[in-house]
Amino acid sequence: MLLRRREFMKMLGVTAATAGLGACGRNWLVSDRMVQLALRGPGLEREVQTVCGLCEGGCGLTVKLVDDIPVGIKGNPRHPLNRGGICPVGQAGLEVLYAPERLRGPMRRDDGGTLRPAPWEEVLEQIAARLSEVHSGGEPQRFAMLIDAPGRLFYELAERFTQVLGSGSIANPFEAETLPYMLTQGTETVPGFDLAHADLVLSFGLDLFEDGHAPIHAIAATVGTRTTEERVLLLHASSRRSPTASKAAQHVNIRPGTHGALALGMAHVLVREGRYDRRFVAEHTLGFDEWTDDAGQQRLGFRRLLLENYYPDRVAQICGCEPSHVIGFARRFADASAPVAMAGGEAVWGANATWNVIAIHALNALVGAFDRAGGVLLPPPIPFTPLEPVPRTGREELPSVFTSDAAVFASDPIEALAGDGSTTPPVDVLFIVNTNPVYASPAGARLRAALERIPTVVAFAPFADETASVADFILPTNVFLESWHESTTPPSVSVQVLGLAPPVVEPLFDTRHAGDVLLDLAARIGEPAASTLPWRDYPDYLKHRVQGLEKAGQGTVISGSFEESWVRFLEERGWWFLANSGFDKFWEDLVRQAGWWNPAGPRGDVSQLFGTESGRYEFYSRALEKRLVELGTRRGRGQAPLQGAITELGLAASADEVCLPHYEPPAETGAGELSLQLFRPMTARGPLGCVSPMVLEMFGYYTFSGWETWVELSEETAHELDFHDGDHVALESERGSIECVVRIHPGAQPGVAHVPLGLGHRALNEICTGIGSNPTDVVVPARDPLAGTPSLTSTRVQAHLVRRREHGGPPPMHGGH
Amino acid sequence: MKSDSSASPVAHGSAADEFQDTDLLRSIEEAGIRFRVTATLVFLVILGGWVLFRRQILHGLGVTGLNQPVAWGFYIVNFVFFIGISHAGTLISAILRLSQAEWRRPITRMAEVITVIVLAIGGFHPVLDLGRPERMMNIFTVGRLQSPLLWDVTSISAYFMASTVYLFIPMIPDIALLRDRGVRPRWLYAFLAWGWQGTPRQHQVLEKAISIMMILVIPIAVSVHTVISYIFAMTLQPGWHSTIFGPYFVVGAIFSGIAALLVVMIVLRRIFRLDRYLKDVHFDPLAKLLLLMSLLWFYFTFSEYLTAFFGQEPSELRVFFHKFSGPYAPHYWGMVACNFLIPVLILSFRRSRRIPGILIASIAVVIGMWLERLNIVVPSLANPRLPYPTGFYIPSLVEWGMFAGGIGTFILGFVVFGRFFPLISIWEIQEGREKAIKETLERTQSYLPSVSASSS
Amino acid sequence: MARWGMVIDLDRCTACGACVAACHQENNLAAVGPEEATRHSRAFHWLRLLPEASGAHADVRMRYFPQPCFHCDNPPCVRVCPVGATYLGEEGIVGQIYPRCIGCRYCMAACPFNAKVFNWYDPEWPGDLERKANPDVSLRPKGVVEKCTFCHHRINRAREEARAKGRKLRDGDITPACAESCPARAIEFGDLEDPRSRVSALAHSSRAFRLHDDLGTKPKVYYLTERSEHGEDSRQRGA
Amino acid sequence: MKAAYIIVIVILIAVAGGVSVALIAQSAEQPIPFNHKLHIEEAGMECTDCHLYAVDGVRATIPNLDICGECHAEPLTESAHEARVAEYVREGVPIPWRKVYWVPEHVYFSHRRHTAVAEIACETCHGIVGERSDPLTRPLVRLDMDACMKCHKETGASNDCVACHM
Repeated sequence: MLLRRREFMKMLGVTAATAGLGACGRNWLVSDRMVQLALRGPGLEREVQTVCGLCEGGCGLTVKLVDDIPVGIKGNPRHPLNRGGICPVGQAGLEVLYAPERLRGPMRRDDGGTLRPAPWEEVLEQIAARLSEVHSGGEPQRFAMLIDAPGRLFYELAERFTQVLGSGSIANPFEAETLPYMLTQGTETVPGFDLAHADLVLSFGLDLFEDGHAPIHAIAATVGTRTTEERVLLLHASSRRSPTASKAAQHVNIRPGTHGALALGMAHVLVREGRYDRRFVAEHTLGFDEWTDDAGQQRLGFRRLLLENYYPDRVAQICGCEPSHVIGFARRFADASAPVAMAGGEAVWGANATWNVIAIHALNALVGAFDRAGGVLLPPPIPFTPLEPVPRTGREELPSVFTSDAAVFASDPIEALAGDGSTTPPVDVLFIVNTNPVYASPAGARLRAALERIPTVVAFAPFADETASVADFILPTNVFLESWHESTTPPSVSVQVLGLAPPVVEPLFDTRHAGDVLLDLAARIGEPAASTLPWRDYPDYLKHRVQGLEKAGQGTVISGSFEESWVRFLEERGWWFLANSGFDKFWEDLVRQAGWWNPAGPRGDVSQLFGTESGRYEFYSRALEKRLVELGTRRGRGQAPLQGAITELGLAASADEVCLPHYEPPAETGAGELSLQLFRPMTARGPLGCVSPMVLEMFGYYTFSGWETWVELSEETAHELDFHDGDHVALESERGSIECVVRIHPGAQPGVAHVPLGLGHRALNEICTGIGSNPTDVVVPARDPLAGTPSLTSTRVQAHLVRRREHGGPPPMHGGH
Repeated sequence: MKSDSSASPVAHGSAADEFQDTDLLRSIEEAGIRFRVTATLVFLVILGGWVLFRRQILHGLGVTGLNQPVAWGFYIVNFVFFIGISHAGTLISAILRLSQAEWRRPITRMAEVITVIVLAIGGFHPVLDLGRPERMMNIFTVGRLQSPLLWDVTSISAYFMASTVYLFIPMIPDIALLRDRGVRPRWLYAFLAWGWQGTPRQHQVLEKAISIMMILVIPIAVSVHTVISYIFAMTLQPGWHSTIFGPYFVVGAIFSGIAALLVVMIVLRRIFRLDRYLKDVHFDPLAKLLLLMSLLWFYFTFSEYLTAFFGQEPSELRVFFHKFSGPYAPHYWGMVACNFLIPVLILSFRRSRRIPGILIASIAVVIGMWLERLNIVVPSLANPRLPYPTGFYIPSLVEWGMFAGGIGTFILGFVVFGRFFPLISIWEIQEGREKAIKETLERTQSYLPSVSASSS
Repeated sequence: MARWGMVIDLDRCTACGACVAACHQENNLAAVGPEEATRHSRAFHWLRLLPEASGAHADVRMRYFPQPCFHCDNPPCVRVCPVGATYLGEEGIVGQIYPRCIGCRYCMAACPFNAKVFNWYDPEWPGDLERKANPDVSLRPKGVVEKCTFCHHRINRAREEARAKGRKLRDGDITPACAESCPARAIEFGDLEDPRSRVSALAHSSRAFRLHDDLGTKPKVYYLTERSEHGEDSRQRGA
Repeated sequence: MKAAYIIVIVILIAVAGGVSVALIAQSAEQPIPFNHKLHIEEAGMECTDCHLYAVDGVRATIPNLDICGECHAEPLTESAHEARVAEYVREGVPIPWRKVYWVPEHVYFSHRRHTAVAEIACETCHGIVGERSDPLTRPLVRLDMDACMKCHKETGASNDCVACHM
């Protein structure tokens, strides 16, 4: 059936006609790039489960591959944390994988000071040499490591590496805030808040649906997995009218940093109206009523402290809200059947963060929300195979570089390294793994100067970011889709979950996972590292650790849409899921489903949740008292050590109050007329989100703005300063100034400027460099006296106009008419 | 400035022998350096326009100032503006011919030329505006007649066809005159004269054709601009979706048409020294007509915005205040000044209704009417019904270039036409001299009984 | 035939932006870059999050509408399209045929909901970002109007699967990218004509309302108001 | 006057000629003259033996090296062309076949929907390739929109634009 003559002529005729009229109809403007894209292979599709590595939220992902090329990422519907939900940054996973300017191989700084590509072998040999030099040189504490690892397993491997080669100087500069829970509950980690069963969540400063450690889990647990009628009732107290605030049943706009006062005001109402859980307070708390200490003195109880000091009018005056708000919140909180109070966001970024969280956590104790569904749980650590202790030869007494007596309990690792900019840093070899402190920390500039003076700085990063560009060696790490990676239970999550996933695609460039590199270095250095880190490569190490999990027989691999209550129901009746056939089947299942979880419900015995000496929830924190007395005596205030420590640390509380939940005013630095408050929108999750053009374009998606950092001002403040919506203004403090676009928000507080974190990179890749500005550049950090962490919300800034909005009408933030 | 002392007012005898309308042919015979210079200059402007258009084709419409809510801008504004001016021609010359106003004789051809050129330019503007210009033929191959854009395409092409014919037919005697005088390029005139010998039979057929076209063109012209207004009125956008748009655009078109005609007449009178033919008697009635149209335009605008404001619909109010006090306030109040204040002030007093005054008023009206189109198109798009941010629109170099190219094409069209054909219709002037006086005399006598009864 | 529609529960939606990102990735949209987005406001999404404020100063409440194309049953855009590039399909999908669209943007001007967007320049993906393109959705060149398509490539795929298995399409077989990614499960998609489907049940709920349904376009995306005990019901406050 | 008419006609002819030449040039030269007839009749093979995914894939795909390699690792006959196939297989360089049947980039055509679900024979769209012994240089059946829509109308398949224009 040759091409029929008539058809040929017709075709010739039509073509002649169209040719004559200028080739209309044919898409000669469609570039060949698009045609060639469509010519892939047969188009065979498959789906692979993995775990998101772009932030600590640990969501389960399903990656759709067509002919082994990943073309789509979506949430894994069976994963217990996110139940199929996924955040915008997670969706941009492929844009991070294929982002331009990813590091293609190791880089080394040549003597001329410029970073040049170098082969892996050479670079690893040099680093191994430097390490063994430090190790055998008798000063092992000269080797330190800064690491931000979403998974415990990787952190423990790195910790083991520093213990065997250095003196265990390892720290996560952006560790979650554990001190207040350690002082009151005696736990090492942040407890889990069972959002899946709570019927009322009272959040202080934490935008539950945008920020925090696992927002997608929060949304899925409080809204996603429930019917609309059972949806959680959210009460929210913060200084910014965020989308979560608008979503809340009731939002109280309070002055920045006064979250603790509001909590204590609510506690006052609970105690005065007797709406607190008397039985729990009597049996499981300490310091509620007057008590006599072992020295026979009568000590102030929490009850009297509340009734005398925190009556609603005073609290309303401190917080800048109405007394009726305080009373209303307290009553609604008390009436709920399963209330839980959480702190986060701006409440934990201030200098009075620890005091705030202690006061907020006290509310949970007053309503007895411990160890019950919908309350505060303490998921036990995941039973991995324990590692035998590192053979310490005379190193016990060497302190980690990062402990210093600057603060009462802990200290900021960055501050320990950066010092005051001139002192020689206490470290010769520094590893910086998957973290970018020069960009993210307020002390970034000083740290950068210190890094230049440290002889050997090795940065593990997928991009040449601000920190890596100062390092002597850059070892390119994989994006999570290219390598084995794992993430364990995120802080404040009540479900025990392990995400462990094999690579979805072959690494695009000559990059390796940091775990593989550490093991490789250990092998090169030989004894004693080689024996204490005997694993061949990172998957081998993971396999070894997971064997303990299989033996423990708890929880189940993520499979099918088992509801957690069903799993627990079976477990209580002795059904053990994991009694299946041996480790290999378990490992194969685990890797295919990329996750294991155990619905760690209430343990049945409340006292297991309290690791304090008294085995109770300590309103009066004995640990804090002991440490303050120590500090007082050490600073030569022998006769009244407690009072001495208070004056030493500059606290506002009296000797009786200091160990009880009380209100410490937020510290303020700088003299500007606007109080700079920071927040993290959903599109600023994780350090790598902003290499994706989509994330940058939808950065301010709920205000129709993208590619720019904005500052939310109230109408009065904008009117006073003569700013209009869309103008470019500079916010200045003594440390520098940043440029932002004004967005007049109808619900904003006068005198407060809210600026989003996430932009303002000076080096990451060409897409996000120079886009927006980084508010931490202008933050003058005050220090939290107890935890030593720098505060992000204590700066007062000056604002002045840079240039007016160039064109047309303002894009009204609240959407016009 | 009375200047007709030289030629006796009444001339008779056949056109061929004592032909004294030589200055009408000046533009043809003396088309020397000035023609070439202006032609090349204007051609360069148009060339610049094409270069910018080529850039737009290669890079895409991003080179313009258009953006997300404001999807239409200069090209559509200019499209409506140029088609608006086209009403200068056929509509006015047709009405004047219909009403047998003798003072129309030197004006009609200029008006018809404006129409044809401006229609060509205006008709091409939607093609400039297309995202995929090479798919322009889709309108014809898979066109949907239910779309106002298709009504628009059909009515404009019909109008273009009608006004070209309406321009060409009255030109035939003049072309024959040029053919007989042997003006170069001879084959052009021979071909276009269509074998005209001036026999009474041919005159009779010519008169009949003109009268048919006269009747035909008026409804088409009115339909063209109503249909252009339907492009906006048929949508649900606040500020567009109103019943007044049809007549409002027609009034606006006639208004800007007359203004453009006056400008062209004054300019050509100045360049080709036609003051013997275009006297005050020609300008005064048109100026009065312009004044009348200015009042009518203001009436329509006032009623449109009053209904919008009084109705207090939120989306309408948003567009309303966007024009009254928002970012488009200068354009809006500029429009009202140019279209109403200036023309009324100048034209309502005899002292200022002189040629310079008329020129100022006409130019103000042309600018005012361009602003009016801008005020209609952009603010409605910039204020979406849903709570999107208010849009804005800043025309880019390419759009200004294309606008200049459009005006350049208009000037070039006139210059080239003037080079090949007489700008004032010679045979009508002669016919006017010979027959018109008798006819008007009889006509006035026919309806003034007292004059005929006294039979002196 | 089916009549595809969507119900978005504003009581559940937490304005997290996952739907905006999911639509962007699924349909191969490209970012337009900082210059085009901030100075020329040409950044676009097929599904946008609309902020709507109600109430006065102190107690202002923002409400966020995820707004895809409403796929109206009486679409103003289809009425005005000169070449029939946008048309109302048999199953209620307002399609946009990129090879036929001449880019006159009349439908953008006519749509009262600004649901249509336009590629002002050729979309580019820096570096080798192109390799992530979803092969099921065609890449649009510059100069054509594009819009949310209710992920009809997923509808066709689900129909193909169902036919291959020899069964009819069931409610819930088809989930567009936005509904699939929503952590709060606020977006339901299905056949409005099928009385047993979840979508038609929700569409007839007392809380259901449609944006600007007074315009007579008969949109097929229903919103459910926030429930009063979860915050003042903004519908009563005169949205 | 006549000159003008003549000029116009000449232009038209030139354009038409140029176009037809371009069309013929469009036909592709195959690197190796593949003989479909030989494989189907003598070797008794089916279309899906080489085009593996014709039934369950979106694109049927041109056979890659290892499919040819199964039989042609060593030359079976003496023909020089077949020797070159073995050479390609040995070197592992994929044979640069020219794709002859095109569907425009903006059309979504899934083989599975047509072969598995609608049970349409390969010949309907690809022409009787089985009887062609010479290599294919141009599509035997011109696949244009009208052909597809006509068939869709006849078989009752949906002619909704979005069915193919994704």
